[in-house]
Amino acid sequence: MLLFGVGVVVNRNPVASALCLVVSFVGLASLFISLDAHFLGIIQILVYTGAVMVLFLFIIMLLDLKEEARRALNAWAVAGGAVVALCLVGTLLHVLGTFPKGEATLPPLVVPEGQTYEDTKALGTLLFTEYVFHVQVIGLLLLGATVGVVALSKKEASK
Amino acid sequence: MGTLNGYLLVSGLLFTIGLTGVMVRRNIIIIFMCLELMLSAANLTLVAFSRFGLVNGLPNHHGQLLVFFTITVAAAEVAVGLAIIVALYRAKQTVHVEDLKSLGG
Amino acid sequence: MPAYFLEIAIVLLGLGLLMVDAFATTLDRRLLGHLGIAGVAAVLAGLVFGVDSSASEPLWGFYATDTAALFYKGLALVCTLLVLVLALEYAPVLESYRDGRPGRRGLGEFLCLPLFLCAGLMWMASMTDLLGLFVALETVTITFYVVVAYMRRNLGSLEAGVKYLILGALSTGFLLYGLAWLFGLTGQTNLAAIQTVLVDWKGDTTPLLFTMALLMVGLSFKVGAAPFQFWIPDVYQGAPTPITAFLSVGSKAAGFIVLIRLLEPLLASPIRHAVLLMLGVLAGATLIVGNLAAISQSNFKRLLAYSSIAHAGFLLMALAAGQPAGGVSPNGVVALYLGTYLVMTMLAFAVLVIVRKAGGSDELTAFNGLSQRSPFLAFALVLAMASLAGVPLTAGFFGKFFSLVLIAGAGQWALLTVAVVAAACGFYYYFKVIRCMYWNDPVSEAPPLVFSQLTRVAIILLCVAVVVLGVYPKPLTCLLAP
Amino acid sequence: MAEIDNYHAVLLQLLLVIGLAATMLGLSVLVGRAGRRNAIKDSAYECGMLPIGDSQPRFSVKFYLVAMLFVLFDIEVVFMYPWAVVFRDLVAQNAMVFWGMLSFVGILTVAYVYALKKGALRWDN
Amino acid sequence: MTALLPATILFLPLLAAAKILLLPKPMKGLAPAVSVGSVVLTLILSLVLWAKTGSDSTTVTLGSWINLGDMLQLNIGFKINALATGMMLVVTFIGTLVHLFSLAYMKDDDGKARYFAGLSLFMFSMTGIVLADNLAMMFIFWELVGVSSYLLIGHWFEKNSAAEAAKKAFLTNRIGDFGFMIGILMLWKATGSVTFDGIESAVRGMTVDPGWLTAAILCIFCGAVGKSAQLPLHVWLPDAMEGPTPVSALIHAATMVAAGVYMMIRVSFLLALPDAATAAHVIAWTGGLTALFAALCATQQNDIKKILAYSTLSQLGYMVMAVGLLAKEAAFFHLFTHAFFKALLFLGSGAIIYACHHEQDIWKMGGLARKLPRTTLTFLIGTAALIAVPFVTSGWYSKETILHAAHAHGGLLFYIGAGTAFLTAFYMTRLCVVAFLGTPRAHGADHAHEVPKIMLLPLVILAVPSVIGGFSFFAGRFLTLPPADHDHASHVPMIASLIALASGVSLGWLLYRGRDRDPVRISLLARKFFIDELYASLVSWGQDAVARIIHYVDILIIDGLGVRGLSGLAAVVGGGLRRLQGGNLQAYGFLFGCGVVVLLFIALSLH
Repeated sequence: MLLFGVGVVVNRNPVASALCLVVSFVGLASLFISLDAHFLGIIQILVYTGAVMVLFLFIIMLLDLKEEARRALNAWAVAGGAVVALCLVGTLLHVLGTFPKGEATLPPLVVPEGQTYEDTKALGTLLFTEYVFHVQVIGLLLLGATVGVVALSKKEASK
Repeated sequence: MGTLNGYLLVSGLLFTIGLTGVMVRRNIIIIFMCLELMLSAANLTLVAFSRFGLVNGLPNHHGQLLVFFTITVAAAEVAVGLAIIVALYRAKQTVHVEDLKSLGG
Repeated sequence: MPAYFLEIAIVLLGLGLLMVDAFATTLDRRLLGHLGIAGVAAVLAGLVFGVDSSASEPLWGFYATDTAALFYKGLALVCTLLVLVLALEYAPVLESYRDGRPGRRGLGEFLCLPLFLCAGLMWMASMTDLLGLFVALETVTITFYVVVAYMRRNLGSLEAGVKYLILGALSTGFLLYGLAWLFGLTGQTNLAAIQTVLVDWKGDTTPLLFTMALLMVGLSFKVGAAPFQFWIPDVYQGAPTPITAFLSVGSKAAGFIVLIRLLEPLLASPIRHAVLLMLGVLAGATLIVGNLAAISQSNFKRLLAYSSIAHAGFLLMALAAGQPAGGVSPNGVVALYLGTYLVMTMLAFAVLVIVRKAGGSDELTAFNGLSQRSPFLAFALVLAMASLAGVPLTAGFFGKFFSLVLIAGAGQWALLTVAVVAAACGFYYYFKVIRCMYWNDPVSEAPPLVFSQLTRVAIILLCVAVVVLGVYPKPLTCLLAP
Repeated sequence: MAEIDNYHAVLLQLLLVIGLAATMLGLSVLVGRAGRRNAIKDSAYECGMLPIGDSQPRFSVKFYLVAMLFVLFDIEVVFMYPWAVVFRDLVAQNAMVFWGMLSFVGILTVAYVYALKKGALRWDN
Repeated sequence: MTALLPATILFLPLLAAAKILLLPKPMKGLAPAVSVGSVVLTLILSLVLWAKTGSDSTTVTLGSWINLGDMLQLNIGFKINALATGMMLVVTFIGTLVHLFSLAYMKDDDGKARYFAGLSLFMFSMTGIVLADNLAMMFIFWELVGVSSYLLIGHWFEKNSAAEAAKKAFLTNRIGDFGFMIGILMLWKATGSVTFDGIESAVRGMTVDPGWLTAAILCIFCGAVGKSAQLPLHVWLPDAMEGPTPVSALIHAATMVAAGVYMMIRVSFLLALPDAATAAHVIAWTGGLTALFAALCATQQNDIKKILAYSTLSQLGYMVMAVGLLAKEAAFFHLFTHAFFKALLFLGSGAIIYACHHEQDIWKMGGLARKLPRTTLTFLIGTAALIAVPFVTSGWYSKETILHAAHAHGGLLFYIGAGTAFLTAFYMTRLCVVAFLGTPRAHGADHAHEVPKIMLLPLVILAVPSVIGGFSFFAGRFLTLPPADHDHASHVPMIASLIALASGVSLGWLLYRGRDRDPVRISLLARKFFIDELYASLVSWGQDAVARIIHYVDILIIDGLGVRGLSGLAAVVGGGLRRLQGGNLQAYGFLFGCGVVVLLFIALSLH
């Protein structure tokens, strides 16, 4: 998965980058599922791979973007980016080194007798009781985005 | 790989990869994809933390809900962002960052 | 009336206007603006007179209705009101950069979206859990992407939109990553619960510091603090001017309330000194960058952008003091500062909108000889500039003064020195505008400056507010108590 | 029994799809090596007309506009899965589940009606 | 007494100004009525206030104003005593007459509403200065009178000279006000209070460092120097005559310029401290020199309003001198009488200018005594008061008290005062002889006709206090007269001023009777000692100097470092910030990343 992540960055062809990203997201979803977050894993695939990445590919193909292949990479940017990335990784390793809780291995889930762990149900319950207000905010966000997409893209009839 | 730190490391690396892409690439659409990668990496951190920090023996669903919200928010962001990028492309026939020079100084 | 009715009212207003816009094809879109203004004013009246902040909702642990929340809600409402006034004034410019039939060029949406932004800002003021904060913040940010890029036949606007989009998403990434760590370290999403965990934090503080730095990155971007201020000049310059005003006031205020809310648990934790030091570093860098880079600007919008950075520096400085001094608290000073900042910045943008509409340019040269073309506008802009510079007896004075008092009280002399030098620099570049208006001759055949009666009333009220708050800051000083 | 079993089919299909895609991509690279493009090959043959301008026609707005709107409304549907799962159990004790979803859908309906009225979903014209 | 009455007096004009501004376009015609109504009402209320106060001195508060915790607690308060009520009467009385006069004078002006709004705003701010019980509040109103004066001087802003004069007045006053502000802060630092009562009790109770005290007083005096147009900040007042004449009468002759003197009288308890002797000296000398200097300038001016303006400067010099000589009663007495006769003179000159079709040059007048007999008569009464015709005019009494004080103090100041009195008599005689006698020398004067009654009425009314204002039965009601020390009083001042008067008048008469052109030409005086030119060249020299310094700094940094092979560094220093902000999104992304790294390192190093 990480390799495909790198692939997104190093591929000169946008389509290839996008496909790498798809694979990366699928890998991420499998990690979610390995962490017992089944619902999120599925959503990740449905939304990201199913909708978002399709949109990306759609746009890339529509715009016919192969131009960057002809442009040289900025060596300074690459070098600088690499340095910054290395610094970040170093920092991360340092932080993780001081994080004793991180050594824990996956603890088993404790499910009460006679029940099954259904995370969709648990999340749904939480979502529509405690966080029902947040759902409305998301609704407004989607509304704003819809209006924005239409206003930015729709050509008004010029008659 | 089974430890919390393993997951955190993976997500951190993914995050860094995304950031590097943002810094290095010049195609706005690819930059945007790298940003999505960063958001997903943060999501992985959240899921890992919520799975390892059990509450009554079950994962912490608050964290998972934040992931859920993030995914939806990110999708909306992609829609709006691509709309802007396409509008830019239609006006200027480019999606390369170094062609964006009309502001600055 | 509980406080959350206000947001509901604003959302319903926005939905209603949107539907009117969708169905009434022949209606003059300006009417939408006037309806919006009236509605926001009504909600504002509701906030001032009708809110029962003691009506608490026991189920809602994430929704604060304290004084600060109500104040920032009021700020968002006032800001939206003025932005709508400016948007109406700006409509001809906006429509010239959109296509379609006259009157059907997207003005309707442009007047509705600020209402949704307003609702998002008001929610941000109240949210006290990580999920709520994130969702409200993103609602605002994504809607801002849209309105910044709104003039889609103007390259500047689109470019600003793309830059804001990329850098904004980048900062969102860091913020989310920071939130993830904060959640991971504490296992809580409610800020109050997080605070109780952090107060007795026992282990190594390194992960905590890491988290703090990530959060700072995300929030520094939102409030426009160096070194994450790069987007501000470009985006401010390219965005439609009313939106620039909204960004510089509403977005910044919301950024600060989130910053304050997120810092509260961290300040109670063992890394308090690190948080304060970090704030101090950010404040110092921001002050330097904002003021030095502004000196050589020749574009008025960019000048205001750097001014907004500089003000963020003063605000951060107040927070960096960390402790009350002389009877004023950091959070109170930030609130007071933002209140006065709203008035003076809006005044400057109002004049800019009018000058831009007439002259077609945001450059400083467009203001040449304004004192002869319109003494009224010139006078208003002088007030705004004096206030932004922090001249005594204008609204801008007290914010700066209290920030300096706080930082002196905390004994951070290096930062104090930087701030004083920065304030002195500020005088210079604000004066540059005044010099343009009063000493330079206007361009020959400069077009007449026309503006609506509504805008005139707004400008007069803002002028009065600048003077009155400079002389009688009582309405705002009640926020100061520690 | 873990809930993962519900998703076995999905996973299986996913693996199949990925495998198929990877195989096809890999094969095309392997097989197509001989036909790799180069500048001479890409240019017009002999006296053919040199292509002028972009080979692709100006694309229409409506394609990607619909695609973007699809993404947005797709998210709305995502909210409905957990809702459908918990609705029956929860609605008895807390009517908020019902009203919350109603108002969420209400807001989104406004968005839909708006897009409809603005002609964003029309294919003609 | 409650704060209600003074608060009403204070806010009535503000209400009027706001009302005028908010009147819709078609109702702008109501503006004069609103303004005049408010000022008349204020006059009546001031009389009530004066009657109620008597000789008491009280401080009343309207409410809390600034509450900065431990640092400063300040109320909106009024300190009401005989001084304040007397000043209020002067301001409102003359204000009323000027409003009436303006009704006719500004009848055909397009910006009438703006003008009356400005007048009302001025009345509000002036009332604030008079009633304020603390320096901070006074300072605010001080600034506000500055603004209203700016607006009124620049009323005809289309006229370039008016706009320039307004700007000059504003900027010059800012210099003084800056000093004033510093002075207030110094006093606050020294005494912990900014109220008059608080400061007074504080300085009584403890000793303030003499140097600090002197500096504070002189800084505060800076404010008075600016507002009362004393040397060297006097340059704005003559130019301020570009404003409408009634404004000159009200603001730049009778009331606002006297605010500086009034303020110094309010804080005169500071001057009385033994440690403040040096400061008092400086003040007295500033006043004396201004008096002499302005009188000299006045002798060679040709514009009737400029002559009066310099005469105002000179009389203000007298008052400031009296303050410096610790004769605050004398100073206020002269302020009181001067307000009446100078307002009379200015309104009279306004009437003359109006009658002569806006002609201001006295050499283009002549023979006006026959054309405008009534105006002439009132103007002569004012002149008599100004040159202090003995026993029958108000000016005589008040000027006598100042000369007495100067004489009692001894030294050169007395002679300066007497010399100024001589010059005053001389230039006023010159003015009257040239303008009123002889034959009309220009078309405007030839066709002059008597002014309308509404303009004449204020003149007649003002003539009365110009005459009787100095008699103790009248003045004594309104203010504390200087202690009449008849036993020890020397007759020297009286004799000196009689001689000055007689010689001045006769010299003027002899020189100017029947002349068509000025027989004396002293360009040094006509050009006002070249001070304007000096300032202009100073300012431009200063700008050059700053430019040169910047240039050298540039050379020093850019070239200096370049020579040492560090040009790369210099380039970063010079254009660095701007270059970073080059508009390249990728660069921003990269810098963002760098910022993240820096922040992370700082954070983790704080471990």
